[in-house]
Amino acid sequence: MAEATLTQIFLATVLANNFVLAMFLGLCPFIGVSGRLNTALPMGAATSFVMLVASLCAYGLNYLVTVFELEFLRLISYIVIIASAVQLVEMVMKKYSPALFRALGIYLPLITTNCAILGVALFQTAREYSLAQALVFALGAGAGFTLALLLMAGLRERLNLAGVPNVVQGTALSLMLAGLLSLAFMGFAGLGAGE
Amino acid sequence: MVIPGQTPPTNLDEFLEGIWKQNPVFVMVLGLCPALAVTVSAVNALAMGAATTFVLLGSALLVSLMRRIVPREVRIATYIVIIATFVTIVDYLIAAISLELYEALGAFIQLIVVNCMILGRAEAHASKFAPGRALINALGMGIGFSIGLFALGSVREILGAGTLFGVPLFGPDFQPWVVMVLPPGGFFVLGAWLLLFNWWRNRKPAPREPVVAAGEASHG
Amino acid sequence: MTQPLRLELRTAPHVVKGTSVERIMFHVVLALLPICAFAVWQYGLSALALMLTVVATCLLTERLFNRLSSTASTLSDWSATITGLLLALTLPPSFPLWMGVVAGFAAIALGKALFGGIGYNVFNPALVGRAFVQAAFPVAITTWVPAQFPGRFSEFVPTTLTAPLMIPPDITAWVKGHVVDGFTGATPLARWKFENQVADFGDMLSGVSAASVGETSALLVLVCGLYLAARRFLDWRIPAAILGSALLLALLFHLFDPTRFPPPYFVLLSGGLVLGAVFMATDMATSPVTPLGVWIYGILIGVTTVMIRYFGGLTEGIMYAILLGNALTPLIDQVTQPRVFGAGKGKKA
Amino acid sequence: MSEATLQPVTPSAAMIRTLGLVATVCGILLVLTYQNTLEAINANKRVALERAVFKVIPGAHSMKAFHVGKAGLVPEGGAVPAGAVKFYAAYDQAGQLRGLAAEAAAMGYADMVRVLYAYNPAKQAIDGFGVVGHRETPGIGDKIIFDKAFLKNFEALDARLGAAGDALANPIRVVKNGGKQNPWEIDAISGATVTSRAVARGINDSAQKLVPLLAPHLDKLQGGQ
Amino acid sequence: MFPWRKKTFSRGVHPDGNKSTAGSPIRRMPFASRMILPLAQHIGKPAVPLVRAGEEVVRGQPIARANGFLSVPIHAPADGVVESIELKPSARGPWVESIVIRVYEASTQEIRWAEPRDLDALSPKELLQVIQDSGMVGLGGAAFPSHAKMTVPGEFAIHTLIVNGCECEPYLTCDHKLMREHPDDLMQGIRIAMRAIGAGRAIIGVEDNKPDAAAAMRARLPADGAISVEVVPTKYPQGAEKMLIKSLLGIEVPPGKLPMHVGVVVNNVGTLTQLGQILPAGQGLTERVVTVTGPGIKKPGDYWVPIGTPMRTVLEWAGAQDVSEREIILGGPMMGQAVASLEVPVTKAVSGILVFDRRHIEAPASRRSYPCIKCGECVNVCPMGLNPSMLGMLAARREYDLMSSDHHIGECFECGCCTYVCPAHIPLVQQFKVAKAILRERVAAKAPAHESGERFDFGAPPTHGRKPSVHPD
Repeated sequence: MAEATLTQIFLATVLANNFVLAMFLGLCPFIGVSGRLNTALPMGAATSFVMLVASLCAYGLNYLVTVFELEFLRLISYIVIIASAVQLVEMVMKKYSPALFRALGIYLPLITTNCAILGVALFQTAREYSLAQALVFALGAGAGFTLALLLMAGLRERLNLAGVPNVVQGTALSLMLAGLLSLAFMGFAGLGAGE
Repeated sequence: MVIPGQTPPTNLDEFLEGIWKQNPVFVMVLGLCPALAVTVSAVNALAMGAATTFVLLGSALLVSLMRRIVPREVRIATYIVIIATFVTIVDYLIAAISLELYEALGAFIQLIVVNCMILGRAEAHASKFAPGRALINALGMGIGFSIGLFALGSVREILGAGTLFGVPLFGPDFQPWVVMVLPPGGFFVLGAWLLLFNWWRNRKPAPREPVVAAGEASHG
Repeated sequence: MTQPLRLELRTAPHVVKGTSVERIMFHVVLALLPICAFAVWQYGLSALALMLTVVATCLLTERLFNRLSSTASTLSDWSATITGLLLALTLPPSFPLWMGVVAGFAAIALGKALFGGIGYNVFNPALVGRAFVQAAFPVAITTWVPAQFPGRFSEFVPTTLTAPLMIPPDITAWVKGHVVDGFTGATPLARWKFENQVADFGDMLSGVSAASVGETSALLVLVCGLYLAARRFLDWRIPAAILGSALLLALLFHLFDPTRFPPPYFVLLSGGLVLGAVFMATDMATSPVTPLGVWIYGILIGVTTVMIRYFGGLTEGIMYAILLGNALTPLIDQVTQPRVFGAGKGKKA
Repeated sequence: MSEATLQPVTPSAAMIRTLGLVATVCGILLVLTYQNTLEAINANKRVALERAVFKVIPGAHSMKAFHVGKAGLVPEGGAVPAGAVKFYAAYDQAGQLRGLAAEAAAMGYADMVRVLYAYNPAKQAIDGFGVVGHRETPGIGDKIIFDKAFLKNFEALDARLGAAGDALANPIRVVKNGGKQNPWEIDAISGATVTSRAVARGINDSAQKLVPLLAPHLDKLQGGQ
Repeated sequence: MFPWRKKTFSRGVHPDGNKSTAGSPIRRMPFASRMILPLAQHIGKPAVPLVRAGEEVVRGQPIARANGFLSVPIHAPADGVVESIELKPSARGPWVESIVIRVYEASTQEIRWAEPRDLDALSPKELLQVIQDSGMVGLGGAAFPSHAKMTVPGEFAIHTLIVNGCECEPYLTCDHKLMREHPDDLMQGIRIAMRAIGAGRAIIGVEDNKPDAAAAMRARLPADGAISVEVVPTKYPQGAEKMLIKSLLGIEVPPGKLPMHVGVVVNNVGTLTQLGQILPAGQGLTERVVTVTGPGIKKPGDYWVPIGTPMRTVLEWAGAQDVSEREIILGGPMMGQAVASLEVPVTKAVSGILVFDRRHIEAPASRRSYPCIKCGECVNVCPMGLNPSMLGMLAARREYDLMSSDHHIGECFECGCCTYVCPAHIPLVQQFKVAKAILRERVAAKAPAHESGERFDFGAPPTHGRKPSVHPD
């Protein structure tokens, strides 16, 4: 199979195949935490960080699971490692950077059930990415998630001051906005495919 | 959920809860990722619904059986392991039944693990009730989820391809609305369904607040 | 002075400048009319029918949502008319009318009514409609007919009258029968992108090439835009930033590799860059309000357009660039709040 | 969990016991499923692959998978040498080599476009083509699956080895619709240029690697060893 | 340094000047038969009456004394007898305690209660006392007691007195006339103020639409060069203190701070001219120049109007016979106050009386208000660098705390530029006034009124804005 270059992977994951807007991953926090800008950014940052950790762990795990021919344990081990990674990140952060912990702490538990994280692990396995590719993929996924979250939060903050009809308020509005954003992101299709 | 002082819900109530009152897709808006990603056709939607229902039933059974011996400190970890087990099982089953379907659903079968609805059910219901009741409730939830997915998948397939279950509905000259099977279409169709529900709820004289269990609405 | 006293009690200021939303919108409609007229001259009946259909759909949809939300009619503010005209100008002249109806409905419903109507929309409604049909009907929206084909005032392009919900007929043969020499069924942008042919400067200036209804003559669009800018109904900084940044970037690329990247004038004159920059990116409700934000917004759109055109899968990028600019507007506004008088530069007041 | 602090703490032994029990139950369930489905899954995969390969190599009756690298030819299942390329050799009923098939992929409009192509060593040409997976725009990009004019490109697409033997004589490339002049060119689908380009690029990348590596081993493959 | 750069502030608007009254001289208005003198004509504590009903008063006699530091006395505008001390309507609506004087028909212009003195012999501190005794307040419209404004706390060193002769509000010409007709009095007033505040130089800022005023003043400048005249571009609100300081000195007064913080005191030309007139003579403030104009006035012009003259008398004199269905505005059209009753008297704060007739009020009143279309015009014109569009949307949602914390509503001085340009016809200034009033209440509720050492206790200031320091004219 032809190898996708790192740039291609990054660009595609951030823009054309944005995790949230094109792959529907991480929708729950996307809808839930995108209400305000000042929570969107830390959430995005925390998620990106955990994605990177999870990607690294999943790469190692996948290697082990393949070597020992225990493929049927892959999913379980992924989900366990992600949950542990979140815990670990939480503890390390608490110890060495309490300020960061205070900023991100409340979002970390939410991240465990964020399907975007598991998505990173599963997709990098399915696509047989090398370690470098996997890490770039995780970076792109995190950046794409954060970007989508920020855009959404900006729009929703603005719409808080608008005369949105009652019927549309709430999740329906968020979904419609996500649809429009997704429509706009279609413009990135094929970006980086050329050369 | 069960509120002290009220008559305990009958089995029928348990069953109907997930289908109507707490429909995971339309009322609780849970499990969105698979709901939107795989519902490009009615078949995929139903397959995903069935797979999720299977995991719901299996995990409800096991969690309910173990409810007395699982210490609360490790209960979430236990539930996740149990759910992941059933997801792996259903993953292999689908691959064994039809590779085509397996590829159509892709990684989203495995992503059932993080469908918060399932963990939510295990935590809020199965861990508290006997297997029979837990299974009935899980079945209701599963069917409710499947109905939700089907509502999405059928609309997207009809508009996006002019077919339902692969059967052409409008003859060969129908112009498909490609956007419907693309990601924006997923958002729009679910958004439109929610709009419809909102509108329907708003037009009733005394709109009742949707019952949302605290433990389930909090995490995405 | 025995009659009862009737004094007006209003708060200051007691004098106003005298502009109004209706006035601004009306002048935008006026400025669009020459472009529409030119389009009709270029493409004849089909373009006319398309414009009328789309505008009518937009107005009816606006009215429908007025009804649904039990508010007074907002048709008189001209904004739905503008949406309809702009949307029609971005569609190919051969676009089936029924798809035009879909586009018009999507524009008003998804792009405007959803958010509460005029002033509240976060995306340019016309572009929402256009993006929706671009995603829904990718084939029809990339089917082009030659400009100034003979018989355009006496017959419709066959696709125009496609029965609702049906696939438009293949018009390759029809186009061959009406061909103006050398027509390839591709826009100048597509010809450059896939065949590396840069269209003739003069042709592009006069608008004799395949394109959407309203984007054939960049010159005419610019003149109409200048009129609006001169009357101060349009923020000149936005088109200036978009066109300037696009030109500069194109120039850099062209200098870097003239064989691969076309000369800057091509970027300016081809496709809908000028139409988008002048009439769509300037949509007030969806562009930033701060002076610095306006420049950032414009430059972002210009750069994104060129990047999509040069490196993306699409031939044209202005529509998506503007939609993305719209999406970024709240963030841009947030970070470019003007400096409060007397507050130290840099530090937050 | 704030409530945890209010509850009596469970002894560690109980926790470990429970977790052990859960792990055992789950493990048993998993292993059972795995064992019982493995055969069916592998059969499914094989059938699917065969169907795909036989589609691009008509007349084939059986097939084998190989890896070929600088170090030599290794049948599927053996240790894969570094930098090796995977391909399939298809044989007819008589056991004679009908053709070789390999997968190619390149970034298309929305995502990777994955195709399978057949390489005919006798004709030194690509003479079969099928799409494995894509996410291109329906109505435009998916024309690569059924557009007759496009598929005609792959009836005899020149893939001769160059004089040096380390690359194709002429790189496979896409030209604008109706512009095909040489046997190594692919006529793009009008309106789906990006996807057509992806197909050409994918096949070119793959063939540029595969064909030179294959050349020394062709005779070994002939008899269906 | 940059001669090609116009000396002015950023943003602002250019409304039509409508200064049709600029050419004619100031005329005098006769006494009304009854004068009404509210005890609270200035910012700060109301004055305390010194007279009782039935008492005779002569023109110039103090009839109310200052109540504390932030307060000024009131002087009788004419000879007559105190008819009553009672509640009378005020311009803003509520009825306020006022001294009513029935004027003797024989009352003349002669001021009979005065004690001429040698100002040069007084110390700055004594000078400030004399200024307070004269009842002088800022005549530009703010009515902030002048002595308080000129009292400079020890920590500030004032280097410049800025004399505000911009008169940027459309229609108003009273300052213009004073500058042209009484430059000597103005110079005298500037000298007094400079001594009181200890400033070494004074700059008179005049908008470039009043070249005759600038010329008249330049002709009378003292030889020592301490006073200079600078012409600034005509732009609204050039006459706002902070704007004028920026235009003349290039200094921006930081948010929430007074001009004193940058070593500047700003005084209006009208204030200083009258100070120069009455202080050496030892008189009190009994009259002021008022521009009476507008489409509904037959004899528009600038008049010396005795303070306390009822509005009805002024309008009758100026030829507005039919005042029904009109809008009558005290002050300029950008910031002025619409009057609720014709019984309202001219006070020290009234710089102009504008009468718009039916034709002029009908059209704007029927204008339809739209949601904000985010055209950004208000951001382009707000002289304080605020984002009125955002503030307006927040105000509509009653997010007052957010307006204050994130969007600096406290800096708004209600100049009206945003409302002036708004094509959606959103009553932005009105919303901001409400928001500021509510925020003031919230602040007051949070910090109960303990007797603080704060010297500038504004009491309950009228809706003139939180900081009277920034006020056009």
